[in-house]
Amino acid sequence: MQRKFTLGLALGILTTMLPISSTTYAQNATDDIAKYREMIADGNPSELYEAAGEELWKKPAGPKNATLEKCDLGLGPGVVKGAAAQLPRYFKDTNKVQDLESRLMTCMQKLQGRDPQEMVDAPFQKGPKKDMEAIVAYVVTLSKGDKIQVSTNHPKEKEMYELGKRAFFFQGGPMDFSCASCHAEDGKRIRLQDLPNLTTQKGAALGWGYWPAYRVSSGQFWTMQQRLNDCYRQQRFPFPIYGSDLTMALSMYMAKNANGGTVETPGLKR
Amino acid sequence: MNQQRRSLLKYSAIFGLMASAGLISEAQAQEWNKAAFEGKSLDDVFKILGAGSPDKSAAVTLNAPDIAENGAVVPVGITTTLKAEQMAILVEKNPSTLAAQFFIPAGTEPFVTTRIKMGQTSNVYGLVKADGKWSMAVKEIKVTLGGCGG
Amino acid sequence: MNMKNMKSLLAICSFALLAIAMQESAIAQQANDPKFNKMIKDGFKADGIAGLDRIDQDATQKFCSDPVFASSKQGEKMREKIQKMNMDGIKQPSDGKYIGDWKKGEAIAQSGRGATWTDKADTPIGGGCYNCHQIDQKEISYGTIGPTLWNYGKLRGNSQEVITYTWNRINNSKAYNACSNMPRFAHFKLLNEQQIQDVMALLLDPTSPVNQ
Amino acid sequence: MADPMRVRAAESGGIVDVKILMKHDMESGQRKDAAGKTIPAWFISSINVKANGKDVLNGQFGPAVSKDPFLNFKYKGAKGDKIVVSWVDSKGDKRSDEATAS
Repeated sequence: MQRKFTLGLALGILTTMLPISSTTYAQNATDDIAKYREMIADGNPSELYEAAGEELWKKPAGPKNATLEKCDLGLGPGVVKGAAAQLPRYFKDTNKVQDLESRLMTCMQKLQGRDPQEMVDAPFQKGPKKDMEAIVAYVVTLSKGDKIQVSTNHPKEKEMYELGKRAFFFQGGPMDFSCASCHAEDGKRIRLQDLPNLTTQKGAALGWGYWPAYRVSSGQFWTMQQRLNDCYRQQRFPFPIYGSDLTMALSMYMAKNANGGTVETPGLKR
Repeated sequence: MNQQRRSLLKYSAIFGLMASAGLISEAQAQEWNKAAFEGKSLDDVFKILGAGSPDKSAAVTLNAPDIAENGAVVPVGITTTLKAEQMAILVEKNPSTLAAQFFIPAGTEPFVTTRIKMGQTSNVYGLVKADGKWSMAVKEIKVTLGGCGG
Repeated sequence: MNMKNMKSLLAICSFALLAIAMQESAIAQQANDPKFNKMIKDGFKADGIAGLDRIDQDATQKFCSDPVFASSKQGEKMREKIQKMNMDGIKQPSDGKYIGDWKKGEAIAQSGRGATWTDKADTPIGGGCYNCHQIDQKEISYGTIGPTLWNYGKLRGNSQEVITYTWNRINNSKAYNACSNMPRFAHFKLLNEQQIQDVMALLLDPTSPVNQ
Repeated sequence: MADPMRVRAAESGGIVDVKILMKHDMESGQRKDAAGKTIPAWFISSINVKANGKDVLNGQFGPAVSKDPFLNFKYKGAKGDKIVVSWVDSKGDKRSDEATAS
């Protein structure tokens, strides 16, 4: 036993002695990827969703045949500009901490008479979720450039933050992964993709600040709920329920950590 | 395959209709080059475009990254100092070699950028036809695996 | 450890046993929080092969979900216990063979697929090694969560010690580091014995491109 | 009906820079569905851009152009030019949108 430990230690030291050539390789690849990202930055297809979302926002729909124009996203009924930069937050009428998508479900229910369960159950990119995604693109674009400013003053907000922090480190599944497996250290990569350290302000701003985003690899606009969903899929967890408190808590944790950063949504991601 | 052919046929018919309705120009409707887009090799496409074996030319620039983070979206642009009338983007290792082609009327700059899909690392060719003569630029673009799904 | 650290350590120790006792209770595995448990339980639904049993944590996962405690002085005993438990579960190869086919090993190292709710029970599970490690230098798309494995065998040689250590580490990394980020490939049957032999070959076979 | 495009045209020094985003799946014909059946190709095949009624670009796409195609080109023009972008796809669906050069 003791011998194994010593050996392990010795190997650990050896492995830290990176061959110089390999670091150069990595640096070049990273620079080239940066160039690639720069080249595709102009012309973000999110704009196509944003345009569709604006139409849906102003179009009467649902059993009550009403628009979403009076939706209160936290800054008062009908105020969209800047609203996404301050979410998630506590809402008195629902007595809950809500992220953008959860709040939009509330508005669709109250104003339009739509059943939120249909939204929860719908697969991403289809049916009612397709509408949700476009509306999200529209709403977040109206916070582009704003400072992320999320409060934990309300006890429920504070509680959500603490629950989210704990959830962030919660390991499970056949690969023992948690969010922290990939997102709790600076300067790490998975394949060629940089992994923001979401436990720090800088890292959280890079993560939270750039989602929702158009995802190049799937050719789809992904909301934050879908981003979290796919993280859990890759963590080999069961399926996180759309709009669940778990997802509110994680969002609260990331968003609060990101405070002071800039809203860069909709982003353009691999 | 059959279904694909049928839809292509149907599409040609509709194209004709659009042309007669003035929605697109007559020239364009006649020119959609089915044979070129079905070409499976560089030589096939060169032949169908009537490009022979184009010379590499410093007058043609291919704007593209060395590495694409994802093969689904690879930005590719062609610019030239020549008086281009036609431009084409070819990907050597794609199932069909020709990705896109453009017709440049007088008054339009010899510059076009679009985004293409690449199945794997490959040479990409930017072809320019000017004064009836074809020339080209070549660049290898590496397509990498990414993310945790690898 | 240098002298200065040693001195301050002695100073801390000499303060009072009471302080240590208090610290013990202050830094302990986080309390069982019914609110948190309910949130996790209500947060997921089973989908395909990804059942709700996946959020029933075993001792290792529970311990490592509290990184502050897991890496603390107070957590040391538990850490060792967990490492021993994982070490005891490792089986040496049934046919005595440690080194398989590096070409197959490379394919396993490349694939990060399998075991998600969009996979089927018979979807082959990849090792996902390149997600976190540099291995063959020719593959430029590699992660940096784990150390580079380029020239792994060339640098370390082929002694039985190296072979056994590498076998154990792939089978169950938590035997050496209770909260290693690396999955327990044998423990959770992510890779079978033959696949692990193939990955071993990628790292240790002198003819593997990794050792050129 | 096909979804609208985003067309941007900005004039500077007598050159109009046109950027177009089209909403289209651009199905390659190479992908398989969950049941293992090949999803047939379906893509924008031709695009025409007119400025004040005159052709400024004609393009032909194969299925290898990316989903939600992006196109950028420049022509000699002026502020206020009326730009009309039209595409037709391999199933005969079509779409036309307008923009004014700014």
